[in-house]
Amino acid sequence: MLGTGLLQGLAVTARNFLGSFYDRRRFVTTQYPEQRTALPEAYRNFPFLVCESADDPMGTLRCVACQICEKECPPQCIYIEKSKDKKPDANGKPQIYPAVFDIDTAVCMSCQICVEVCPFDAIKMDQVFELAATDRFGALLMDRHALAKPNSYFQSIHPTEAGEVDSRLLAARLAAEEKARTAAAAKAAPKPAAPKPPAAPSAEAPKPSPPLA
Amino acid sequence: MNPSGLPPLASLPGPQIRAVHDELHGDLLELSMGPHHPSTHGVFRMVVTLDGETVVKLKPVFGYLHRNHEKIAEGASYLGSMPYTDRLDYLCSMTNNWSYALAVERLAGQAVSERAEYVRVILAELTRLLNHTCLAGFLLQDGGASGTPLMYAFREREKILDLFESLSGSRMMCNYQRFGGCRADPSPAWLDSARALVDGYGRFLDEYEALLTGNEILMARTQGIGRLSPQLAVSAGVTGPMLRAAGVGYDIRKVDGYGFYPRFTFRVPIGADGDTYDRYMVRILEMRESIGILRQALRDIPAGPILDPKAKQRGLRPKAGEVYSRIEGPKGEIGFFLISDGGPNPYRYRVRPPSLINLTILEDMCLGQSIADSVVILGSVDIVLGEVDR
Amino acid sequence: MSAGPTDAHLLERAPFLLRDWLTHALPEPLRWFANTLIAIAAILAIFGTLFALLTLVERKVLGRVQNRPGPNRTGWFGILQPVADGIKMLTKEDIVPRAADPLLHFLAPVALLGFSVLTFAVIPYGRDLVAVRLDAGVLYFFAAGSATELSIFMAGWSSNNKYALVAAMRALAQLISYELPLLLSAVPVVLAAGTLSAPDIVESQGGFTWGFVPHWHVFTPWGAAAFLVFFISALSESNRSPFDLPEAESELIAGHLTEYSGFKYALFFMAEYFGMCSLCGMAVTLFLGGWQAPLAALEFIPSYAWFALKLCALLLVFIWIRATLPRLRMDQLTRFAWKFLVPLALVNLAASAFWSLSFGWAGPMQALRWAIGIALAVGPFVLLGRRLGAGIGPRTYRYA
Amino acid sequence: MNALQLCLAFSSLLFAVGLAGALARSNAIIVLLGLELMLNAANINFIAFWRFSPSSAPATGVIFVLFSIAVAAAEAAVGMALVIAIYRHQKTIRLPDATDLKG
Amino acid sequence: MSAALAIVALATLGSAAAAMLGRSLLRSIFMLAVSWAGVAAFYMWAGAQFVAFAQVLIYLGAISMVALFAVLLTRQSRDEASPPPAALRRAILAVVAAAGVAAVLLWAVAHSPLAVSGSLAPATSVRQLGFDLMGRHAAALLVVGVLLTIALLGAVVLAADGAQERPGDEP
Repeated sequence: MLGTGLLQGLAVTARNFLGSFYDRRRFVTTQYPEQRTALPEAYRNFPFLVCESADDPMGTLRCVACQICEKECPPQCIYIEKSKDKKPDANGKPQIYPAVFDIDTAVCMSCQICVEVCPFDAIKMDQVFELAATDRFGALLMDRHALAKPNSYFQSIHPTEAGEVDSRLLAARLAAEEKARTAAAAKAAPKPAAPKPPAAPSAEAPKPSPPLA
Repeated sequence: MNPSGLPPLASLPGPQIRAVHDELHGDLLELSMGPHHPSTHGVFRMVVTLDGETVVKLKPVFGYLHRNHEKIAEGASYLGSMPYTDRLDYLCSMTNNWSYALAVERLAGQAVSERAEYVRVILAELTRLLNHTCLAGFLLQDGGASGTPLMYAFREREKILDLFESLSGSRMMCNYQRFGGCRADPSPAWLDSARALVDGYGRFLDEYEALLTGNEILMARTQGIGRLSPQLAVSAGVTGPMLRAAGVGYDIRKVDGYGFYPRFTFRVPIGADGDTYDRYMVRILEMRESIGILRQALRDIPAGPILDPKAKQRGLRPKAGEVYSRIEGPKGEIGFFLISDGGPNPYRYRVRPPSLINLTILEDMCLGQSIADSVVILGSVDIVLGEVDR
Repeated sequence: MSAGPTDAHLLERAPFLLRDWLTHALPEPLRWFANTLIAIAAILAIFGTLFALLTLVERKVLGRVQNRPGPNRTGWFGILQPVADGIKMLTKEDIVPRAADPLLHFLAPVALLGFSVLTFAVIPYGRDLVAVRLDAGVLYFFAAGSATELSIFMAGWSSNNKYALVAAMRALAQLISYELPLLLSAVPVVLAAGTLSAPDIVESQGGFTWGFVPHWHVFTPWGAAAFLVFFISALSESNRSPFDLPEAESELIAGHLTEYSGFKYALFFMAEYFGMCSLCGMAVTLFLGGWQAPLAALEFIPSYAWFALKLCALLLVFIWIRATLPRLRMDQLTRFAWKFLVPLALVNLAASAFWSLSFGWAGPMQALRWAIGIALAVGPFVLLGRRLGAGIGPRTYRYA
Repeated sequence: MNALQLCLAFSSLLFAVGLAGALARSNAIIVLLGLELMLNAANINFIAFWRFSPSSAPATGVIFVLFSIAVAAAEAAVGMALVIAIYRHQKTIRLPDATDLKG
Repeated sequence: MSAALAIVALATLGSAAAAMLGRSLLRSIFMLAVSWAGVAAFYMWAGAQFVAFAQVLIYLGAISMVALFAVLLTRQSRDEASPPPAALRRAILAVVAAAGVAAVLLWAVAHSPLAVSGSLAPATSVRQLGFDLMGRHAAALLVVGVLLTIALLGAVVLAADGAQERPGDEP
């Protein structure tokens, strides 16, 4: 009979109307500024630079300004200038560092390719998405000071990935120490052992990260 | 595809009505719908010539969203184009990724791990659910329902997008497939939540159909409207649900058997009339088949590596050669044509966008229908302007 | 407005007492004038508030149906949302297209609002609670309502916009088509009540069968059918989904409202809601017993409360339908009116005539009367529906 | 002048306006509407006489006007349909140009 | 009493004259709608409520709509821009003729011995009207019904003529 389909539809909407008062599966709204959904660990937004220590972020950047990410970035939103001098990194080994490291977040498309290609685990994806600004030139262009965030922060937002990275870096450092120790032992037995490594893991052994060639 | 039994192209009926402009009285009304119009699905423009409310001429105008995708890709590395494919059909980044990855894999001779093939099927079918659900919502929105079907569609779509987000880190711009596999391995917990979603999806579809399929107004608005003959569909290169709704049982999942699709049992629904209602119903039925595929894939997915660690992503320089890959995307045949000259970036990069090619016959479907129908017909074509304009 | 009932209890007489308390100091000729003014002001205030609340409730209900909360940021549960909307509307720039006909462009919303307010005059909101007691009240209602078409056309044409023009054409065709079934479905009630005066029609629906079935017209076979026709036509007359073709936003942007902004748009909005309210009020009056209580035991609740309750229920159904149904097409809309509603209303006229003629049947003849009455109401519906729905229906699909 | 004469004067003037429009304009629609005005003027007379004349039968004037309105409606419907039909065939609704009876 | 009549008459005549003079057809129709509403107001003034409502319902609700439709379907919303000399001559003649008719009528009205009864005719109730229509005037009512039906059918046939060759013209 004409109208049965319409009545069926009305029944569905009535059910949804009532369901929205007690059924969380139907009533799915999150009241955003007050309530927030938990971001999944994999969530990515814009890149940040990992440094070892929050006290001296510029001194402990993992980045060595190798410019691979700059070349690979599809929308080319990264701009890097290498330093003229070398500065001791966290391990005390002199390294080139990025004198300028800018990411234009107005251009960045959050594709994560910079993270995948970085051999030093120096750039990672952040989860901060409330970046609205009133100035679209200055405020969205992030320099290295704005980009640097400590490893502990990385641990807090991507625990699984950070754990992998840390254990990998630790293994690399131990292997390097072992190598240095054997080399030192072989070279000069009477000399005292190599100086104690610093607490933070070293980034001295450039090693391709496993997932990507 | 062998269009056996179909008459040759020359015998096709042309568009039935042509505009005859009456100079003296201006009988016809030319209406420029778009590029800013509530129901042109983005910055699309239809220059419609109306006689009363009947469409006598319709000129689609597009290109407002052209972003030079193909040329950019020819200057970028093979990996660097992957995130751009997300932005073609931004509802279906997973299938776009897959088709592009397939092209590069064929060009580079890269094998894909078994687990990755399963994951690709799962994600492609989830994308199909997502796309078709949204389409039904949009279609009804164009038909004048005040948002309710669209909101239900979006409620379910959010659940799929949550899955995508927890796997790939982004809801719509997944950038997930890699040459030789996938970027991240789905955890057992992820697979469990996917199973839960698939189990609940049938119930949602039942409710959705109760709301819409039997609705007399929907039937009156869509049945017999915007008919597409199988001959015209085949000769215009229409693919996907639109082609199947026109009565041609052509599904690349069956025809090519790419990926692991031959391992799954599923059916391909086809319509008889080729009208808007068939295009809607074929998509609903396809969703039910997708649920079946997902059940099988989620049951059988093997353990193993998701990505061959030796598979080269960065600095890929495939041997000189050309390749065309295609998969059955939710909107139709999404294909990538690549020519390599041995360099780090493709010499030629070309997308076969199903949205654009399905859109080319819009005028043929709309002629003689009313202006309100043409909006619904456009909705049933299922376009995304990101893919039409590239 | 008459003096009001004297035998009813306090709550029932409250509106009259309030009015008399306000005007008792005035001399006699002025008092009549003041009473009229108060009636107008009361109607405008009550329906103005109802309009504001209705916009909020509509958005809330639509939201809940669509599984979202609806407006909830302005005030407690979004209660201030209408105020915010109003402020926004009033502060917006009033844009008149250069090519528009400025006089008609301005007159259209004013005339529309004027006509829709006029229709409130004859609806009895409670026992003796009616602004103007007209002998031909129902006719007045339809006359005032029919003039709204002119305003909508004025809006569409004077905007000098193609979308608006198409919308104006649609509005004309639609309103003409549905005026007829609207009138025809009211005729059986007039026939049964033997009067064109709205308060008398309500009076005629008083009383109960077996003490609990009220004598509302909707509880007779012809009454139910006429109510259905009236309700559908009212949906269409008030441009509500699924008949909101003049402002079909998916093809015509906003139809005749495309070139309206700010205060004029607000006036249109208000007029449409007023029209909806008055049509629902008339439906309540004609079919749902007006201000009569559904049970004798519930008559202690004042009559105007019953009227308000029924009115709100009908308005909610309007919103519910809007939340559910897609829109018809123009030709389907007119075909639905001429091939379905008009014949249904005509047959129903005969059914109601039969019902009046067979008034005296008793005993088993009463059962026969009901059987014939129901057959006369349902039969045409099924037959016409089948003809109307010919060619459409669910399909089965094959698989490749 | 008494009230009845006032009403009759009003009606005469309205009739004259309608007549002038019907004679002067060449647009068929306006001509038709001029005719409607003349009918209205006649109706005013009926009402006036019913209202003011000493020996009117009850309601006769009113009923006559009701019939007259009905006839006017029928006239308008047929007239407009004719206008549309003429327009279809001759692409004009200017009466001086639409002289052909053959479509 | 007379003042109200004068206002109503002036508004009606003014809008009617404006409608007959106007160049824009649609504006003319809107002005005519005002004029018809004025006539309805006159009926109200004269105590014929029912007729007034019928006037609004039929003239404003139906006839003006039909006229608007005719205008839109014939695409004549702007009338001839400058009248040709022949039309101008005709217009002058028409006005002269109409003025003559008005003069004769007014003279007749002014000089006829029109008796006015002291008491106005009692306002007829709708009920009385109904009984009259169904009783004394039943035959006339039937005839009008038949007339309306035939007119409706005729209008449909006339307007639908040639619908096959021009689809979409018929609303």
